[in-house]
Amino acid sequence: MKKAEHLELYRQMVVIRRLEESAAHLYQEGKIGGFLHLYIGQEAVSTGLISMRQPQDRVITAYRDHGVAINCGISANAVMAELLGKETGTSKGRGGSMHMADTEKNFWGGHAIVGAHLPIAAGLALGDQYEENDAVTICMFGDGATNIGFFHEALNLSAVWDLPVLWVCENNQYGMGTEIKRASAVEEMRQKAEGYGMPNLRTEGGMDIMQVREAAGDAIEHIRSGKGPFFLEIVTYRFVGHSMGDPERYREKEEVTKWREDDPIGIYNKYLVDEKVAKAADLDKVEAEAEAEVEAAVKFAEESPEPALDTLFDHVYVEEN
Amino acid sequence: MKKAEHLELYRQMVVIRRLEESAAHLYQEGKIGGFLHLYIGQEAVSTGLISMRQPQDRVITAYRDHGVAINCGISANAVMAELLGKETGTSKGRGGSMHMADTEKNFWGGHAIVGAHLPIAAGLALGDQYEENDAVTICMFGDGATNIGFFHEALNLSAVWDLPVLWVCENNQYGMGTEIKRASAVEEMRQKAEGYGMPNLRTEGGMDIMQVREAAGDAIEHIRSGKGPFFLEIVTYRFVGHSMGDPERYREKEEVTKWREDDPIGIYNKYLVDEKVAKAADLDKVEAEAEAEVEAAVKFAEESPEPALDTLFDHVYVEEN
Amino acid sequence: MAQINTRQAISDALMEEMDRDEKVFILGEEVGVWGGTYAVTKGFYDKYGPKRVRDTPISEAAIIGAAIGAAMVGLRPVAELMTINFAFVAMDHIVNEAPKFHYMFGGQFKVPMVLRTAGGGGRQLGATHSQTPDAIFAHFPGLKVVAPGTPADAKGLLKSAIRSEDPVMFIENATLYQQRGEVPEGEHLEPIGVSKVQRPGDDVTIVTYSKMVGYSMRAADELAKEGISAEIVDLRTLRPLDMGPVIESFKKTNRAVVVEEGWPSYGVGSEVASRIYEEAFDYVDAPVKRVAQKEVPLPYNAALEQHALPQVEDIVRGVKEVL
Amino acid sequence: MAQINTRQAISDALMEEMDRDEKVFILGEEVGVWGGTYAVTKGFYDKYGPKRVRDTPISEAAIIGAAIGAAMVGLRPVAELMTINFAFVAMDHIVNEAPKFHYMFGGQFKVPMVLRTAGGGGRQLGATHSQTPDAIFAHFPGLKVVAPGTPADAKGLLKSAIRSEDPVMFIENATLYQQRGEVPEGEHLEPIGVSKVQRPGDDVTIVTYSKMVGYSMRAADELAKEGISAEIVDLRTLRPLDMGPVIESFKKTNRAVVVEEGWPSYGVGSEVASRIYEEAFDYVDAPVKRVAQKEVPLPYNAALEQHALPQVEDIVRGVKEVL
Ligand SMILES: Cc1ncc(C[n+]2csc(CCOP(=O)(O)OP(=O)(O)O)c2C)c(N)n1
Ligand SMILES: Cc1ncc(C[n+]2csc(CCOP(=O)(O)OP(=O)(O)O)c2C)c(N)n1
Ligand SMILES: [Mg+2]
Ligand SMILES: [Mg+2]
Repeated sequence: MKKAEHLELYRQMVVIRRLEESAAHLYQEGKIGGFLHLYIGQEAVSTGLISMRQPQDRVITAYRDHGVAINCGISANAVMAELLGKETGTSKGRGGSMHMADTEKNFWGGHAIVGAHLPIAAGLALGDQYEENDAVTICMFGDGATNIGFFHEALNLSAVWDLPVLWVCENNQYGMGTEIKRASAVEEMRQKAEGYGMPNLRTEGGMDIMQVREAAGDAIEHIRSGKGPFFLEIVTYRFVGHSMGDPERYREKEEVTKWREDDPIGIYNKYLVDEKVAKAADLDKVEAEAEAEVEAAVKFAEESPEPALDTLFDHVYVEEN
Repeated sequence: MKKAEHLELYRQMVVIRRLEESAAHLYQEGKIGGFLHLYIGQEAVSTGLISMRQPQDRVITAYRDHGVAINCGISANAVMAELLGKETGTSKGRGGSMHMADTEKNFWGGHAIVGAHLPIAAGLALGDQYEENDAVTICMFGDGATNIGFFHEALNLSAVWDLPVLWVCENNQYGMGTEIKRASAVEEMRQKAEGYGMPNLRTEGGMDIMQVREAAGDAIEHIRSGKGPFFLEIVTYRFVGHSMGDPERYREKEEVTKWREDDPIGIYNKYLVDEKVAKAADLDKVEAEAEAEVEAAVKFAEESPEPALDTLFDHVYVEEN
Repeated sequence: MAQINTRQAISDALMEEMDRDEKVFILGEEVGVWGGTYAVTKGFYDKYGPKRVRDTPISEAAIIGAAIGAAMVGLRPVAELMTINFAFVAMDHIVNEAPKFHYMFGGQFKVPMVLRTAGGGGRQLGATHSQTPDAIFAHFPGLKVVAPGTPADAKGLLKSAIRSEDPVMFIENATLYQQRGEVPEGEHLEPIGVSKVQRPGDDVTIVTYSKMVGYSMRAADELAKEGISAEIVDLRTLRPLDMGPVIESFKKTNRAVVVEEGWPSYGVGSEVASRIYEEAFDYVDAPVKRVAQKEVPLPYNAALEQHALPQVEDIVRGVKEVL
Repeated sequence: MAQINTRQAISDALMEEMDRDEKVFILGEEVGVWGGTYAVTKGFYDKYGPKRVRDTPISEAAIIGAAIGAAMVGLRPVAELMTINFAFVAMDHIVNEAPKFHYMFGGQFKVPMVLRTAGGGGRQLGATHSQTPDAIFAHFPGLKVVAPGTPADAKGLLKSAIRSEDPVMFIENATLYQQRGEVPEGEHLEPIGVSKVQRPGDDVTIVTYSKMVGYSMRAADELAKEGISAEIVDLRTLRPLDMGPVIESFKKTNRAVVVEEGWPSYGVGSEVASRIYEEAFDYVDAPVKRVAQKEVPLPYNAALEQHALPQVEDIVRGVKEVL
């Protein structure tokens, strides 16, 4: 990978981090409402993963979607505007934090019902298979989501129909306050893929973008070469609560502190410097630019218009009859 | 096992066979309505399985439930009366073929929504665990049912909570007209249990009651000894259509003919004679008795009263307010 | 015009649309090799092959979910749920995904899918398999809910549903497949969201849909013998609900009976009655009568079941009550 | 009487019942270690332990299914679905299993379970997470559907629900947890299936339930300033629906407004309005007015969302329309 590409990925990770830190503030100020699920700590996962896709590859994820949106190429402006419920947001302020999307960037949302987007992802992949495109659908979901029936039906269907879909379980070790072993019969999510005879891989390297890229690259290649669906488990950790206002009674502070030592941005920074891909100064500059980008996004969002009240009935149907 | 016990099991199998043959006729005559799913060919499965239970062990199954009802100790009279929709039926004529039950025999139905009874079975087992009883819940379902989300959620929950439940997949190789490989990612249903790290066993001996008994005995023992849930797959075959009126376009006549050679009643008969447990004459006698029992049941059912129309509103609620 | 039955009408509609547009495909349990549980798609698998006629596992949520996804990227899925009772198993995708997407993502997603399913009682299938819960699906904005009562409407509305850019739930009635009626040959489209007078009359307005259209026709025949002239308005679409023809009729007759096969509470009759009062209050001469299923889970026993279901005589009696 | 909020009232009811009967236990997502998403079960896990306060996987169908099974064999499960929007994921068990069993097996099964869940909009959660689809659950005979509007009723009705031999869906409203009100101390039971006049008045009957009780109270205050006296009848239970107090009130006022938070089509207002006409036709002086949510999937944007939700002014305006 070229330096510029590395710097771009680094930029994305920092933008996500700064954007979500700002979002947390704006939430406290009451400018963002609803649920706000931050991706802080998990940035290497979607940044690495999505960096391996081709433009024709589709991405779909759950409600923890700001990072994914940025990685798919949506502007910080549009993400921030959506958080503020503005007309200039990704979903014109109708969707909010959990429902970002941009079909032009091949990003199919942001879905808030746990696991419900997995069958939908199978459908996206079916669309490509039907049209004989070589696209891969990348479907991300949490460890908790593997316990719902949708997961089972979607994985089975993808295997029976040989759909070109990459199932990516972001195992951040908790579904809300429930640690895996209290909710799941098995502690490695990839074992569930065995129940479908599906090729699978678990990587513990979810805090390290380079490891994520490697795993994702292999998986996508497997699928694009026509070998059917693949299950990729990426172990990671969220540094903050499940959503704003989480009392975090379910885990020890020490555990969080320990994981924070493996900050994915720090790891990538060190890698880039150690491997002499970039100088510290380069990275500082990217960071400063990212910061500015986010600040500008906040300004953009704040200054953007609210949806007009008389547009309430827009988009209920495509055709009124 | 003593001779009398063998003869009793043989009797059950023959009663089931004759009863369902009668039911098929009565259906053609329009005396039975709705869906009628026959168990013909699969008798060794539930007869062997249920013969291994203790009285405290609960049984629950899907809509293909006449055999199970008989094996649980419900009279042919009550089964036949339910098929005819009579007040004297297992469910007072309200349930029909798919909804037989008798709580006194610890038989919890007869359930018509594919897979929906699996979470309910988990709940039955939870009841026993909660009360610290040593009962095992035996939950039967088809190969097709393993593809629905309920299956996944129930199996996972049973493993997480260590519930005393025996999951029994009656693999008759088709869900309606869909053969396993067109519907399921894996051809051995027991492999799905691997996804939950659940101890499991597949027996190809589903036409042979002695093999079923052995597998079931081990499985029940495993659970009763406190080791949590177990998954048992029993390979079998239905000799007739999925339900009455099945055009059977999905399988070759030769396949059916081949399987019919392994008639579970014939196999058991031969075993009993070969092993000198019983003489041919003993078995003929049992057969004649079974036939008489079924004939009497038809008479009983036909002569039983219809539910009175003014009872329509009975049992909507236990308490009217 | 040819006399064909509803099964044939639906089958023809599907085939014509599949011939017209390659992006139309079918998925569901037993739609392929078996030929459809109700034989609606008999011959389709041989004609179109496994790509366009897709048998699925018993995974209702995945059937509807996959249809949604495929629709989002430009295909035209027609998903079949064997019966409407299994729609509960896929409920989230039917009411909380498909109908929300266009709105919630600011207009950028479209979900042009059709969910075909068969409802209704009267076949001794017992409580879990005999429901007519159409009204609960019609509760959700974003979904279109169509339920034809004649072979011609079945054909014309299904073709429109397949061409619709919005998700459409298309509710057939399992006891109507054999019902015959005249169906225009060739291209025949009926608009979604338009109610229709199926029989003109002067004395009373019977508002109904689906199977109860035929029952109401028979009731109207009986009433005619006694000199009572009933006008029958067939809603055909429960959402969006077209009250125009209902109100027009009511302003003439001043009396209405709403007939539905399902339970009355929170049902179709409640909605139609409320709207009649709201929109034609000054024309009301008698309370609108609701004829519907008795409020019990449907029993297996044939006589009990028929006792619970609305009958032609109940409609006749209902009409007399409001006159 | 103590002034406590709804959260406390529900929490107290649960605790009292768990203390009273060992067979009562709780299961659901985050009910234990977390203490309940809305903190209703805070402290329960420490007090009762993991046997009686059971955190579950994200498996809504299994939660309700397991509750049904446990209830069938004699336990008293109180299953929690985090929000009513997730009830669609468990829909089959809620409407097609629990309410059918007693009837379908000829009276031998009983399903004494409670399904607690929180509904309602107004918190900017977007279309999939903001619904008030109460009416669709009330469509099904065999289920009891309770939705209290005051802390006292929340407590008294939940205790009755837990003691009920039938399956009860108990719908809370997430924005009401903070609402305070007087709650009788000690054992306090309210009967299921009994509507209640929450405020007496003479000129108009406002029929409502859940969160809209409070909104209606505020509307009544406004109206009082203009000399209009509104009587508020709180349904409290949507099935079985007790029309008694509604009709009694209506016979006095001759005018009614039905207020619900959900969508009007096939909703609570439709049912209540139809029944008013059926049961008190001669007393109707004006069409019954329905005040409800606008027919859109609820948007995230705060102003748009509030625009879509029924407001106190809508109730005031509705009342003036019928006067
Ligand atoms: C069907 C459903 N049930 C429950 C919820 C509430 N809920 C939202 S996120 C969540 C936890 C999901 O955990 P996981 O899949 O591990 O994803 P993570 O939040 O850790 O990224 C729950 C229970 C929901 N949105 N949908
Ligand atoms: C949720 C649901 N979907 C579909 C059906 C229709 N249906 C009834 S039986 C059946 C096949 C089930 O196959 P399997 O589980 O293998 O059991 P078998 O009939 O072979 O005993 C289907 C699809 C149903 N009853 N419930
Ligand atoms: Mg997680
Ligand atoms: Mg099978």
